Amino acid sequence: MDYSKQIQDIAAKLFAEGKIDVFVGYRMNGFDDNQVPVVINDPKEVPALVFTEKSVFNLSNYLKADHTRNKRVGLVVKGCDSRSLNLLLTESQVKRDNLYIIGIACEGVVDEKGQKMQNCIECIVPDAVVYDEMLGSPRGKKDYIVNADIAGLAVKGLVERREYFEEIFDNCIRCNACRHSCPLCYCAKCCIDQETATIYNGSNTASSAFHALMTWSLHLAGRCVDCRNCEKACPSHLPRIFCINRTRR
Amino acid sequence: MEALLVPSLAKIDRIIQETPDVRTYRLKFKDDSISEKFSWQPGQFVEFSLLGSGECTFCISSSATRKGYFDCSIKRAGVVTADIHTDLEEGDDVGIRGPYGNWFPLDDIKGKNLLFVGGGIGLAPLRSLIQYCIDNRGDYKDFTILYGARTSADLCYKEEIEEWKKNTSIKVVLTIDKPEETWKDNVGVVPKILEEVVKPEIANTKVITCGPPIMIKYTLQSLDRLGFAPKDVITTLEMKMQCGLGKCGRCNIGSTYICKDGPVFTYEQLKALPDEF
Amino acid sequence: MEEVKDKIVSIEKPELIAPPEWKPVIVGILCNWCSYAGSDLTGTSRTQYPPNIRIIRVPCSSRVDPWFIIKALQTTADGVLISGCHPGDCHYISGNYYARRRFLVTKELLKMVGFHEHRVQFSWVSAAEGAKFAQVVKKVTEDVVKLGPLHLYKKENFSK
Amino acid sequence: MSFSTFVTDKDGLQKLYEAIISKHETYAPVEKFGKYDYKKVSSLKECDPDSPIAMTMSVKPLFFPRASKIMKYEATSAGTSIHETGQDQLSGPRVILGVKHCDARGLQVLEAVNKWDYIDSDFLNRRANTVIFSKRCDKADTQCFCTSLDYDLENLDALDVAVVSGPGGKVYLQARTEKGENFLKENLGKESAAGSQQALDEMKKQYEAFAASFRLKMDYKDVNEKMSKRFDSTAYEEATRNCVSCNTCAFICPTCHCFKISDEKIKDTGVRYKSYDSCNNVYFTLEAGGHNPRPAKYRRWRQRSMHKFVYYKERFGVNLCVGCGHCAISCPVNISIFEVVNHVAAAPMEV
Repeated sequence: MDYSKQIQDIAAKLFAEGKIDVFVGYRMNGFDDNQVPVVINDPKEVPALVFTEKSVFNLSNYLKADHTRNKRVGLVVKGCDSRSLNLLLTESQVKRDNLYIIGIACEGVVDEKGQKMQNCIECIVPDAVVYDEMLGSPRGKKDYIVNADIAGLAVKGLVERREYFEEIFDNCIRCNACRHSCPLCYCAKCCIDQETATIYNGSNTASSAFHALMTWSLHLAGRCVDCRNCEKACPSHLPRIFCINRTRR
Repeated sequence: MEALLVPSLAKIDRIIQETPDVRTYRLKFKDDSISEKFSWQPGQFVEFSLLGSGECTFCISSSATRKGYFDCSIKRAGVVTADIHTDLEEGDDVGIRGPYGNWFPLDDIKGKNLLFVGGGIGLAPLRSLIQYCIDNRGDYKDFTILYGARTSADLCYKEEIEEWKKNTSIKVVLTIDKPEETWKDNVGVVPKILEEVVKPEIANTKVITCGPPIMIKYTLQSLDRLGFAPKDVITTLEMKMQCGLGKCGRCNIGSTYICKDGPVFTYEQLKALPDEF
Repeated sequence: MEEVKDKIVSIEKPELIAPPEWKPVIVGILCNWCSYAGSDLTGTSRTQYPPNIRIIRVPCSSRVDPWFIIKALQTTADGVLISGCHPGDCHYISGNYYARRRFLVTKELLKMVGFHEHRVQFSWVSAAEGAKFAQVVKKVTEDVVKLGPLHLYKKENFSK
Repeated sequence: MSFSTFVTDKDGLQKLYEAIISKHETYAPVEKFGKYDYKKVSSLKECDPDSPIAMTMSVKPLFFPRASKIMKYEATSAGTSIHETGQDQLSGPRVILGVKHCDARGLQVLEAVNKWDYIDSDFLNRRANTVIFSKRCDKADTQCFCTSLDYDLENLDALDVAVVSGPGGKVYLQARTEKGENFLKENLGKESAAGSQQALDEMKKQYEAFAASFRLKMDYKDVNEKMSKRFDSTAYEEATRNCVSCNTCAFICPTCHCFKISDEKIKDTGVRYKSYDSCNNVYFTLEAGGHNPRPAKYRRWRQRSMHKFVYYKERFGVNLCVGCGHCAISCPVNISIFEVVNHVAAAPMEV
């Protein structure tokens, strides 16, 4: 799965035709074979663009940033990214006319160790669902699989589950990276950042972590697209997808 | 460290409604021993906490020369100040930490002409110094107060201004932004009045100014035009602060901690700081 | 063995034992138009129900943000009861359908992170069902008594 | 004053660790979800003092907790009362095992801000009451750049005992402070021998091999000056365009010390907490009136990098950044402060 050349060509063409102001893609991070997202507004940087199975981060997250707001944006989306993009479109957060979307028929991405990501194994719709141009050959819808870990946890006893989650909330350092890297958390001011939220009020305790993660999960219930940006961003490596996935329907 | 952040309890002695959205709270410490130890210089601030809502930074708007109490003038702006306005009544308890920060350079201004330029709630920190100077009137020469607000209703400390007007040794100039029927004084923004009506003497004069950022900006420009040296212009800054101890890093501008090295700066010092306020 | 049986044990944290004088605290969040009126009827008709419930009135069951439930559980409550109009009877036409959907998700999530499912309960009580309200409260209280005190993710230092 | 060096082997070190754990309150890196965090341990099996640097959280929370209580209060109609939470209850020295050198340096750097003017006695007491056993890395991680900065990593005295692995399974224990010296003498078994000149040489060799393994090397000398000259540079905007403002960097940084004060209240009682905050947060400097001095992402980044490399040095004479690379490792989009600073320092001057 290497579409670097095609993406470079498309981006160069878009810039040349003046169709976009900003292009959001991936580039190599410069020291190993992992990639980082890049926001470019200069056609000169186009040759740095790449796309392989290491292109992990969900780029639709950048549509909520200042660099792309009210600008014409070209971006690359995989299956899961396109789902979150679709949600942003339905929730009127971005204008379709402003976007030029390069969809990827995704074959699954790999983590830093080279293993296929769990969410890619379980992905139902690996092809981009919204796009202007499609790269790769679409493979259609797959059957729904319940995440094995979640299924395993659900049959566990009450006390075991409680112990498991207590550990998660204890290890949470409350940096809110999950929220900020979630493409669907686009609120200008999050409800847990409101000064009037007296129950929460931002102190860094475990019960606050519980409160924040619960609220976050509930707000994403039924919306989460399983891109796992949150898990990638978490500095404590917490498997927070458990909270959300359970509430998917 | 945590012990330094614990406030002492003070009782609200009196609440004075200055304008529709500004109230002055007259506070007394509940513990007399704290009250005796608590002394401050004009320009310093305290951390005022409404237990349960949070802490806010307010300057002390009365002078230590008037003993037994201190005033904080609070404008309804954010969440905590809104809570303070709605929840607190006379006789209630609040937490006070302080005083923190530096103060107006009292030695430097001794024997000089003083020109106070205030706008809106910006008169509060100046009032502390004005009271101090009135109580030590002999140390200073000419004494001018230029005070402006958006409307006549937004003028703070109306009673006290009347007293100042009666005092023949003080020249008081009031102004509001737009004409009103009952208003007999000047009309116009502060910098304009400063140049056209007050026409201050440049030599041997210190200017002390405080007000909303936009007023400060134009006042500093017109003071420049009038020919004041930047070191003769003194102002006090506001930044979001939380600890007041030089630890929490919130009020950093460059390597300066506003809560320790400020809030009082001369225009000369301000110019040296990065443009981040 | 007899002694152990008498102890009040929290089901989520069996290692913690409550004092014998423990009484459950249940927060009841009731819709203004049906359940609150229903509880009123229970009172006026002098039907007795457990006094452990603390009632909060809201305009509609869809007003109940999951935050209310979380806040109640994190502070003093051992159980939460939410009650609204019967499906289709909502004063605001469709409010209680939203409430039902939101509530299902909340309950599922709370169950997942280790709360017993009986901690949070939902019921439909109309304004005419005073007896039913008493029954519901009785059932919830009995359930919560069985579960014991709640110790999960409590805000620190808040005594009951 | 020079301190002694002891030689032992892996078993000897294990025994020493076990002895310490059984005698003292000990903290060590404990693995959870693939990440190591310093936790209280009761046996050596639970923890791994050799944890990899990239996967280990900072030791800072043991000195400056993520959330600490300032006070409790009660406000009823009968009156208001405030209860201080008081100082930590200390029982003998506590020991931290496997601290990384950069991390220990972070604590030393933080002393400056906690010591000026108002003294943060809690932080200093915790520091004085702790014996830090370090573990010198054998190999640098891809994001580390500690050797490039302004401190002598080899002879760092921010820690009490340096543990350095030598050739052939040997382990060197070198005291770096008086506290460490006494502690070692008390706790070492008989089989460990005092180190000779050879030991020092081998430690030096290990350090040289370690220093050679760095990918990132910064030309540190005039970085401060270059950065202060380029305050208005557009380079900040260019280098941080893909930042998602997630605050992770500040929360895991061993030297970030900004905090916020927040109240939690239920009815008549409440607790006031002091907890971490991050300058990358939009609300960090937002004032009640709606004025925000740093609304844009690049301005917050400028504050962060200038604070690390310029302001703190101006004020306290030491560089705040210790080059541990944690921010880059944990960053979801791998922005390294190293790259940002280098990018700015290399940017053309604004006219």
